Amino acid sequence: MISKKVNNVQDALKGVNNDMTFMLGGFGLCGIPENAIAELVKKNVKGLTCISNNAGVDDFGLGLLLHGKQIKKMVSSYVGENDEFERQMLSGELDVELIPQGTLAERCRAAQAGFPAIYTPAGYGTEVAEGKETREFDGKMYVLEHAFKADFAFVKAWKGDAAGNLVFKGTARNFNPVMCGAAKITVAEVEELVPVGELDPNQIHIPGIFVQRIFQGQAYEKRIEQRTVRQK
Amino acid sequence: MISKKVNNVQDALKGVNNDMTFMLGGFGLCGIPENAIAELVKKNVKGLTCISNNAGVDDFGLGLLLHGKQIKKMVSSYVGENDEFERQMLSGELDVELIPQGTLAERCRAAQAGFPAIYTPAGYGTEVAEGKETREFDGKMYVLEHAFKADFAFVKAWKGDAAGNLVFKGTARNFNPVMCGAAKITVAEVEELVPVGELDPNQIHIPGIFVQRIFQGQAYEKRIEQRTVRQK
Amino acid sequence: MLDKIGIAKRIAQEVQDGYYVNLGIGIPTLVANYVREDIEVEFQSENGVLGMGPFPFDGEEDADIINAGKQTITTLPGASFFDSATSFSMIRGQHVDLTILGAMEVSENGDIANWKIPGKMVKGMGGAMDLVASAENIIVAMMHTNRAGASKLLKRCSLPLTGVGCVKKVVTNLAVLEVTAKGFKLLERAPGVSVEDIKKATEGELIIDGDIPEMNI
Amino acid sequence: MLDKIGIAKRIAQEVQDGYYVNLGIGIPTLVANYVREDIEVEFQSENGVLGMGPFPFDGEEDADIINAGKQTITTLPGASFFDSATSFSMIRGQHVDLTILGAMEVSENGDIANWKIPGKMVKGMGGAMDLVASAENIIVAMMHTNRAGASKLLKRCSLPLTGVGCVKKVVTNLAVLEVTAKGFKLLERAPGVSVEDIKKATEGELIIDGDIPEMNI
Repeated sequence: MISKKVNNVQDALKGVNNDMTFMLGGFGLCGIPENAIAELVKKNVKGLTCISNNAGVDDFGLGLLLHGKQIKKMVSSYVGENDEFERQMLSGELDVELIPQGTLAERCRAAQAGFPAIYTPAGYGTEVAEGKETREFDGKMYVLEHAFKADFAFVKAWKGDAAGNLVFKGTARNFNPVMCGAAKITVAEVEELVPVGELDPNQIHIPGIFVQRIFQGQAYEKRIEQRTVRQK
Repeated sequence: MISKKVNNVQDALKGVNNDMTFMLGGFGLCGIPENAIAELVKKNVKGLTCISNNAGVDDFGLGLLLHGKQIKKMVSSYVGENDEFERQMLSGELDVELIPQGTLAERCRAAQAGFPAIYTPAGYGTEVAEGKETREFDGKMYVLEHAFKADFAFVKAWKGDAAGNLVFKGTARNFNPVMCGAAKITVAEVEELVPVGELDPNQIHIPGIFVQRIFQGQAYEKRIEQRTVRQK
Repeated sequence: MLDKIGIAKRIAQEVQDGYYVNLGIGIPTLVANYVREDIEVEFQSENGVLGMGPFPFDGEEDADIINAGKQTITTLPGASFFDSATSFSMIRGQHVDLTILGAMEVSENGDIANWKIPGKMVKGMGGAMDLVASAENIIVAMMHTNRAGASKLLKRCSLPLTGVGCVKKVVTNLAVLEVTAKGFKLLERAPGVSVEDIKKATEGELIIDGDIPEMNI
Repeated sequence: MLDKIGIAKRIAQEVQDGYYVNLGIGIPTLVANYVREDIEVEFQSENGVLGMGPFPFDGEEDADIINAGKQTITTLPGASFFDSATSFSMIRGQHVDLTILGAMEVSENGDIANWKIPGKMVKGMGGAMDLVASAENIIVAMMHTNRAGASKLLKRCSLPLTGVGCVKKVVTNLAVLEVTAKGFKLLERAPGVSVEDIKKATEGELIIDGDIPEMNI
């Protein structure tokens, strides 16, 4: 068994530097790599390009990096819920590339799986397709979209083991699995690092081969963005 | 919950007809839809195009359909282990299209996921790429391969429920998941049809949306092709 | 004239037994409350869940189980969770039977604009562009006119598009309309709304063929 | 001169700590037996398993757990099963560090032919074309000459290709050779084999640079 275990978030983020491109898992604040983000804030690396479906809220998630003006460019599908983001974008400090959510997922998966590009119907005829190659297959139009290239992918799983195997919980799965193995180095933080052999080989969402470093995360806040309930 | 449950293999195969294109899961004899194959033999439908990684052995798996000369064309990556196959191929009775295993998997997945075609490096510079579009990305050459089109996909899972959710076991998973939802109608047979709600929503390999019909399979033989053991 | 709930109720009539349905934010979300109880329907949310149930009871919400609107939800028996690539395989692969979403503008040829207003803060398209580019059956839920009284059913959309030639049906506070090769075909009038009212509120080509019945809600 | 086990032993020396390895059928399969015990290696099989262990004990074989050679196998702690698309994501995405496979012919520019002999029954390429098109590190295990005594290290392959310009290293019964821009660079001689022997058995361009050491097996 090839061990991917590192002792802490500091070791997990070795090699992280200014001007790098990162992928960050999560949808809204659900399933985000809280420990990695906190450490990126501490390291105060700047000029980052972040590929992530959302940009967090003002005081949590990627909002923390925005607050420190660490992000140069965001590649996302939806960036509401964040005043500082809006301010930086409108002032021109922050570059923003908005792309369809399914395209974002598949450009990650293409990088993971060794595909250079994909043809998707999403965005055809819209400004998202401007300057991009389009093509007809069977009477329907598609846009050519390229695989992402990233230096680090930061993902968060529910359980994992030293072999790098990961299991996600509920909708905290989202973009995390498709980002594993889609960057040069994939760093996984887990709520529970279990002994090797405890995870059922049949029920592993991401095999360890897609993960380079794994560590036991600490003190997850798991903030809820829209608490909606009904009364008993 | 939308029920996909049918009572037996006869109901599951309603609409199957001569000259159709089928996808069949399995690798070697591992994870093959034994019940569906047996029923196809009984129905004696002819002129079939079968997309399946292998072609079974003389007296089991797709070999049973070959024996009855029901197959017009095989689309596979490896077809050894089968004398009747060899005879029909060399005599010209059987048309055979051999394609790389990863290409076969991804052409299924493309059909499942609504991609018209993919670019893969597999087969570039070989006769597999003859007559196909090739293209360079980042200095590497790729071949354009199109999504499969099939009438039925026959897959075999370990456990499933009436909602069509599937869980596979060990390496019997193989091509089965990528064929689900890749044909007009996906028929899943399972070793164990469990009550809805029993499968952990977090641990479902194929969500029911990709499956149109599911039934409790009978009398699985699960033949072993190469029994290799060591002594205690 | 319908209110938002009325629009949701009318759209709910379009939901058929055995449908997998993706609901957008706003009026579409309300549709789930009015689907007939004698049919089986499953709701998909593009962040990675199929088989959504109602909101959780107070105190039982789970930060790891949300919908695409980031709301805490529950799941029903038979539900499943999956990653974002698989979720859009369901959408792009046309396994989802019906997509209901809001719009700022719809054109007579079925174009839709619902993600961007030039000069205003752009929040992004989320999954909307994938949904409209792939779904075979798209119903738009919206008001017939904007706050200034201008028609939202146009000859050509003025706002940046989300998708082209994709909308099949529009349900507004005034009418149910089908998008055809020749324009918006008026199918039903909202209670108390005349054909003349709808004509006035529709900039795009409006096809009126025979008597137009009032909706039955 | 090496036998098949000798070739496997020599290739095993190329396997480094932390490598994910895919082994082809034949001599490559034997390599697993000779990997140093003080390093950690995981074996991937393209039918959908990572972390393969030895064959099962007699009576403990499971029809649902096989390798790409259709042999019954076991798994080690930390193993995982996955579908065929994911398996080739590992291969195409270059997550597998080393691929070892057999060949009928290799050319001096790294082309490989190992799947088809015209006029004979063609069994198919299986996963070989994906493996050779994607792997960054491919070692070929084969006899230096065929049964008729003809070289299998050629200027150009005569058989239909499996992949182009992909082989990095060849280990035969006579030698270890690196595929370079200028041809086969001789790295090591098998025990008791002379440079002259290797020259005679090699049709492709052979580069001999200084003294060629004997293998240390």
